[in-house]
Amino acid sequence: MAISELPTSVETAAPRRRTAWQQFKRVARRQPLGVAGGAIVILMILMAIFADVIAPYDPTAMNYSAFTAPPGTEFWLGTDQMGRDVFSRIVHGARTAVFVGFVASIVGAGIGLVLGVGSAYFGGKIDLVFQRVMDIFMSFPLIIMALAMVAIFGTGVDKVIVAITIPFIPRCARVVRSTALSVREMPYVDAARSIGYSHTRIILRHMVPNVMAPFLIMITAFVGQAILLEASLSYLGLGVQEPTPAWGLMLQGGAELYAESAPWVAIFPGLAITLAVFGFNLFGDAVRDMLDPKLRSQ
Amino acid sequence: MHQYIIKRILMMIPTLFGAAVLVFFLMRAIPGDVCELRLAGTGATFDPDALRICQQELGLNEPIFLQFFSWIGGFFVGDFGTSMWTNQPIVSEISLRFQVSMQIALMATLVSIVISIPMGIISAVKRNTWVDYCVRGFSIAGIAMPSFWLGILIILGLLVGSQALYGEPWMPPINYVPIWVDPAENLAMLIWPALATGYRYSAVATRMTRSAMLEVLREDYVRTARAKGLVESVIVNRHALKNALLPVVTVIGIEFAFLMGGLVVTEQVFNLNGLGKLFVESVSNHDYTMTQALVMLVALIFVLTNFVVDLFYAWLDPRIRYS
Amino acid sequence: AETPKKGGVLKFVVPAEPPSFDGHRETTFALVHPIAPFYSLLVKQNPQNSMDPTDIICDLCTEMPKPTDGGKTYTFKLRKGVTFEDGAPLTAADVKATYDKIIFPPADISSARKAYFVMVESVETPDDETVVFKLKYPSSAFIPALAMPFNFIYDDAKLAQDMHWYEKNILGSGPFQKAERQAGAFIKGTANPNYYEKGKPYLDGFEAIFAKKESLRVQAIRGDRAAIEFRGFPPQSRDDLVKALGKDITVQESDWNCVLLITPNHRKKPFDDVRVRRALTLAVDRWGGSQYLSKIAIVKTVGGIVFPGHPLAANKEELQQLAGYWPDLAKSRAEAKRLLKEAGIPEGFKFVLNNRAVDQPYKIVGTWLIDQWKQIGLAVEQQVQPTGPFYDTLRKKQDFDVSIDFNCQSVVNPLLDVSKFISEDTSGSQYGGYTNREVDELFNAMNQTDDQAAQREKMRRMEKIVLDEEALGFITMWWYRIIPHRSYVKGWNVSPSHYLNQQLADVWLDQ
Amino acid sequence: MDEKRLIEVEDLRIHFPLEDRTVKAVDGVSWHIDRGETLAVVGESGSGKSVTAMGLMRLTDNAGGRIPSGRINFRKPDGKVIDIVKQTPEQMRSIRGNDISMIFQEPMTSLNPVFTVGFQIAEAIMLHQGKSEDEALKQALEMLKLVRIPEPEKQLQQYPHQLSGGMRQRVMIAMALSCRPSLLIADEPTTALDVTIQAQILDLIKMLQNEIGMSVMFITHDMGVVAEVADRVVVMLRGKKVEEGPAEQIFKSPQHPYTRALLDAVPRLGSMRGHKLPMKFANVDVKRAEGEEIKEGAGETEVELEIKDTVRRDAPPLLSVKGLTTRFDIRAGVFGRTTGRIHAVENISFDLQPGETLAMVGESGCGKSTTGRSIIRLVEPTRGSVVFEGKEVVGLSASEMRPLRRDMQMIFQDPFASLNPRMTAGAAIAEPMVVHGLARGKEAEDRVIELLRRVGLDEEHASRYPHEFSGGQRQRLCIARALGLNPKLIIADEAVSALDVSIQAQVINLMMELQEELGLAYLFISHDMAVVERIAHRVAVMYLGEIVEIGPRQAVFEDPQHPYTRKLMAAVPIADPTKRKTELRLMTDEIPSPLKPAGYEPPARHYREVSPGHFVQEITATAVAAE
Ligand SMILES: Nc1ncnc2c1ncn2[C@@H]1O[C@H](COP(=O)(O)OP(=O)(O)OP(=O)(O)O)[C@@H](O)[C@H]1O
Ligand SMILES: Nc1ncnc2c1ncn2[C@@H]1O[C@H](COP(=O)(O)OP(=O)(O)OP(=O)(O)O)[C@@H](O)[C@H]1O
Ligand SMILES: [Mg+2]
Ligand SMILES: [Mg+2]
Repeated sequence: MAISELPTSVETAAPRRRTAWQQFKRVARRQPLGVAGGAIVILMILMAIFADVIAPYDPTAMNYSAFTAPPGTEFWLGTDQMGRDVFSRIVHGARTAVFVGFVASIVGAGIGLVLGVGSAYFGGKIDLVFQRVMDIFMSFPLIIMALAMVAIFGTGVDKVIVAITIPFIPRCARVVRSTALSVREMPYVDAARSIGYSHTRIILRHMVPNVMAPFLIMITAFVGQAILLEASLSYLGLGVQEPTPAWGLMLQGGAELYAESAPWVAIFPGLAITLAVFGFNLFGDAVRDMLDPKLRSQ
Repeated sequence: MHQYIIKRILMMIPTLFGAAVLVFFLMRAIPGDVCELRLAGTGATFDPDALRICQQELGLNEPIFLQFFSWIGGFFVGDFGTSMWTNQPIVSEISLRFQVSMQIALMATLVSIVISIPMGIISAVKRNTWVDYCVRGFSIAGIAMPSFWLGILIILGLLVGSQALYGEPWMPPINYVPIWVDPAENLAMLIWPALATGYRYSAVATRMTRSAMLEVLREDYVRTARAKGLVESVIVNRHALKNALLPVVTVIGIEFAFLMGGLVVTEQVFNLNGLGKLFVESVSNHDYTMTQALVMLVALIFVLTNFVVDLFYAWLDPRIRYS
Repeated sequence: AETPKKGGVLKFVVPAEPPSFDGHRETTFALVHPIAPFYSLLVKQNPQNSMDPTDIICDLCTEMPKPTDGGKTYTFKLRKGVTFEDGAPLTAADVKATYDKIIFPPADISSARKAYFVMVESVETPDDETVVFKLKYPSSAFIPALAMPFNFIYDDAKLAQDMHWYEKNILGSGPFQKAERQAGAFIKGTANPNYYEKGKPYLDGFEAIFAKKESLRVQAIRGDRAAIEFRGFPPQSRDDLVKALGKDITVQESDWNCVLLITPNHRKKPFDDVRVRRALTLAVDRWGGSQYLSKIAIVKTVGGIVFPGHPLAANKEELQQLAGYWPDLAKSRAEAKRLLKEAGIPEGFKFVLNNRAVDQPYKIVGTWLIDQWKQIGLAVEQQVQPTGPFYDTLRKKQDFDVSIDFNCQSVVNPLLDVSKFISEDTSGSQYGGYTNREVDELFNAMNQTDDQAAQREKMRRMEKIVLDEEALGFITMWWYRIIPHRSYVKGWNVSPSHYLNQQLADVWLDQ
Repeated sequence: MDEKRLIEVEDLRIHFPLEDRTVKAVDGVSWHIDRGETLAVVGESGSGKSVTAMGLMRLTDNAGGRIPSGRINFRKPDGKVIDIVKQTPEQMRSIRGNDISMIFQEPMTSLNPVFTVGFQIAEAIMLHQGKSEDEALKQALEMLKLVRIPEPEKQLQQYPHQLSGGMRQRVMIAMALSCRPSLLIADEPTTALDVTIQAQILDLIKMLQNEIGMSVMFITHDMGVVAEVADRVVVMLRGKKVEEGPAEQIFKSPQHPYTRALLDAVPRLGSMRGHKLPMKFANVDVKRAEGEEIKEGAGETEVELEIKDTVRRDAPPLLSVKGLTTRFDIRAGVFGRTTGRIHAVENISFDLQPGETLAMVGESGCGKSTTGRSIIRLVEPTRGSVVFEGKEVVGLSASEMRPLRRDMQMIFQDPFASLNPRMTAGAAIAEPMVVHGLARGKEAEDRVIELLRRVGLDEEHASRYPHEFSGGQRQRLCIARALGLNPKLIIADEAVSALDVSIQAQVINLMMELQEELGLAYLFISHDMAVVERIAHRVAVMYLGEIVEIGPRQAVFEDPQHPYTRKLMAAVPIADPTKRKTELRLMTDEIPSPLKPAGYEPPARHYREVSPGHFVQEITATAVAAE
């Protein structure tokens, strides 16, 4: 038993109540990277919510007199090859990214959670079959799966979300399953069974809440991956479509062509993706460190 | 042990079969077919008979289950079919691409190992110091950067940089030469994508090394090693690392399997004639037979890699070796 | 002119790999670029005068024939002493076998361009050096069809052995031989020492390197990994290359025999309403768009249904009479809005523009169109599909609202090329789903005469119906071909089609 | 420093600075150990024993610990006295494993799984004595012989997972002693082991101590072990030393109230001699005992409480188990053929009357838990019948089983793990009632409060989460949860084994009170003979899945018949230094494995009734041969 799990009889005083600020400082000291990541994440979410207010221009309005205008006071980050304001497009692109990222990861991880826990709980043949099915999906190249999905369902934000979500399911289910396997061995599950609870109740009330840690870790990791995957699909021309502002799309065609003569067209959306994924990953790592009791104590 | 091996090999069969079913029906769910694409795809006027004949030639109008079983049946007699797009035997179409992908996967994995293991160890040992933060920042940046973006920047950087330095723009070759024919040319082409991808994939392995090390360093036997009076470097490199390597090996193995078919974007950016590029082309060409063969190949690589990883695991871990 | 130098290997990049090697079966330029140098044709577009779409000259024949029998018989005399790569002599039988395969293929052989030869009744060979084509009716579409770069002359012995032989093998009588292919990577050829034009080819060989990414192809030329790409680059790449390499880059440009169309789905409300369709075309600022878009996309020239460089094409004055080409944009848009209102289309009406997942120029033009339609109060979304599903939507599903479509031909042959606009049941490539017998009649009448003036008049009428009165489908803009290449590549002249002029016999390297 | 002294700790403090507070794990402790002496450090969980020990080797440095003040004077073999607190890390490394070495509680995890045992022993030898690997391995072999490991040559090549717990602990000892240290720190070296193995290890340490002549610091919470090994004792409480003295004195006349409470709570084997009924523990209110302000002698009412007889012998048996057998298939090979079976429970029969406590004792792996789990159908019995309240349980479907589950409840060993960490105490207690439709809404809430009071907790505890409770409180919660359904039978699987002695005594008292009040029957599963003696009406001794002896507690404990029962009782350390065993028995035998080839059927067993209700398994020739 890890020392940290023992109640300490040494400290007798009840833990001090901390103000939110103190609490924040505490977390910041422990997880400076995580806080930085969190800040980026929050910034992105704010950008997504208030895109209309923040963006100085209509992200789809073409300005025929300002093709690839360099950054300046008029266009902060310049304009793209169609005379659209890059900054406004990045701000609105955050909306697409956040939307795709969250929906895909929450839905994908959510389904994976239920499948993974169910499989672990029932065990035996069900689990065996389930594992093989997951194997199949895992052995299937992710990008190819997404490619085929898009080819079947077509392009557009909703389709892209489906395409990204499906490969997430087995990945989450696997991780959750392995945790759930150990949870299943916990006496409280035995206790629940001995009291005579139904399978659904045991899975949903007693097991699911206890595999939240890997689940949350998966979700935060997936958001970053989803953003990247969406960008890759859009880059391959199979993702979100013009004129919807999306980062990967901004890098497609335009970016490569103008990478030298109008680098802002390529640099800023790339930076936006990098920063966003960077932020979500840092944040995810911090979440993992905080949720994983093995890593929590020194 | 050998029973374990046989069991593992038998376990691959359902996975491969499942992948076969999946890809077969997935491909056919995509609207359009190879003939339509071949004839209509260039926008020219064409003869409707030509379409019918083409479909007939490729057996596309036969009942779908018949198509499936004749394809699967082919595997058992070693007949992998011909590509619907090029009409060439699939084996000859794939072999070169396989070679390219294999080399790039090996090189990238090597780069990734060289980067990730030392960095992961340092990061774990110096946990929560600025060294740790730098390593983590560096490695996460690797995952965060879109690979195509990184690729564009690399090529452009090389072109612009070389022109600025030598007056002549230089870029990596775009034509693959096997390493035994011209090692310099071969490496000049592959080193950049290998570095880019290796760096990218090192991020995952670095994180895994770090967290595995952190976990292992907390183990009782590390305390035992300390109590023996061992030097810290011996404790880390001998007692902790060998245990921490287990999950890292898994991650690297999965990564390797992934690299064999998943480098879609990077291969395009560097014009590598690998499996990933072929994959995308065959999907967009509706080349069913080729996509199917590729998926089977990649799935096979995946299960084989997992198998090798498991064997390696067993080799590293006596608890598995002797069970 | 400079004297050509001998020697050297021309490296060029090709955006895609050819599916098979059989020109008769395939339709893509990706086949022409690497494969055409291995074959000779009966007649071809004049490589020296490549900008004139009507200048068709002999390749294997000795003299362009004058039609006899009221324009119904064409007799070609063949060069002597031409041999295939394997040494077999090339005779009239080979030409006949080739054209029989193209025009009258056996039931199990697919010939992509059969439809271009509807006027041909038979191919005959009175002797080893003579080939006679008999037509059903006189047609000025015949010679251009004959000159199509896909009509490689094959060896009749090989065809007799296996009609599919040429799908997997390359064996011709062209300037290059000894084809070497590396799957997915390149196709190489070596100069044919026995080529019938003495002294040619100048090159020792060529290497066609496949590279899918456009930016990579541009960079390959910049880094001198390749000297040229024959399809066409966007304007920005031309500027970048010129800026980076200065004199080392030569740019050749031309109008392009490819056009992006807009096809409203006549089967679907409200696009069955001519007012709505007219409004859609009236909203588009073609003259302005020509200026803006030509800076960022490979489109430029404003034109009607005929390739702008052709004698049958409408001149500017004629064009400005058509809906969507009016010089007064404001008036045009006001009319569009009025029509929409009249048709009961509300402000902010939403529909989906179906587009193909190709950047240049599809998506750029699509995005531009959406912006144009926004000006008359339409909220258009873009749905982009990979080529396969895209054509499936057009051909099978037919559930789109409005779609981009395109028409891209090799030899400029407007009489046949406008078959894109005839009724659904006869066209085979008209996806709007309409039937208009007047258009069909005009089309047939044009094709069955060789009187140019009459043709031109009928063409104007057809254009007016298609683009204006009935607004059956619209032209956006004609493409514009920009070929920036290494200056050391000489003897290659740009032509209005990326299919044409690719035998490379006249190309030499100034190195 | 006195010549005799080996090590002297003065006012030692070891603190762990956390970001918002500092844990003062050791807070001003002084003591010493003489050469050749054994000092036992006792105290409850978290009292700072381990930290002190790690501090002596400065291993706390690696765990984030600081030593703000104090001295640890240590006499090196060459006679020089050094202050360990002031040593550099390099100097410390030459002391660790060489002059001071340590064995830990968990033999299972303290050895590195990927190196051979031989290498791990040799490593320290190579390091400190500069020997070559061959020489070191030779010496390692000597060490293995020294710790009496059977077949030492073979074991040298083995990996830790191939050894049993007892063997691993021997290897640890071999490793620790390989450089002949002058001080051995043993941090609860036997806590994780069975009593018989524990006895072996204790004897081994004592013997080696004599051979090598080293001093031992022995950390334990088991007063029995203390009595067995210690020359002197230090009692720790919350990082402080509360008492120190020679072992006999501590046991005979403990000075500090805490020590006294501790000793009172220790169940002593044999203390029930002459009593027929179970008895509660006296003076277990540690809360009071801990308060140092309490005046000497206050509140110590010596009420040895024999509880009233709750067994209803006349009633039909509540639970009747006949021929219960549970086997686990071991599958192996390509097609998962059953290659062997673990005979976890083999042909067990017994009856349980309402209000009775039947204790099942036996060593780890003998099938106690499986018996309990089979009865409640958490695992499917292979055969046999379980009749509960006249109803056959085996073969019922899940829904038929549900109403029965209300009447039989289970409490598990690990109170930390048997409560869902994401549910409040109130919710956890209310849930079974709600699910079984016994109570709902306000009614359930009231019932929860009542139950909390019942087990000695407060209303306000209802909204807390499990981690906000101490171990004893958690076990009370589990009991409350079980009580919510008004069960007639509670199966308590090692319900008190994980608790500190004082807490353990409280919980046992609670269980007995509940039995008195509610007439509960208990199937009390435990490996601790002394606890069992306290609580049980009847006792069943299990060995390799079978009951070898069963009967009234008094009969079994005072007149053990089966040799295994006797061996078990002999191995239990007695918490009385005056009764210390003098002769050292260096047994090395281990429990044989319950794994049998597929198709194996054990021979039929016969029981002999030695006194009314006291049955002993006949030891037949075939049975012996079969083992
Ligand atoms: N690394 C650490 N960081 C913070 N607190 C610690 C650390 N190690 C120990 N402690 C605290 O120090 C106190 C004493 O712990 P210690 O392990 O010495 O107890 P113990 O007496 O050995 O208990 P047990 O009988 O459970 O082993 C406990 O409150 C524990 O939580
Ligand atoms: N689910 C299972 N599958 C296979 N073997 C099992 C299973 N459960 C228990 N066993 C085996 O059955 C035997 C009896 O186990 P059981 O848990 O009943 O012992 P126990 O007496 O409770 O031991 P402990 O005191 O360690 O809890 C052991 O050898 C154990 O390994
Ligand atoms: Mg301890
Ligand atoms: Mg047990």
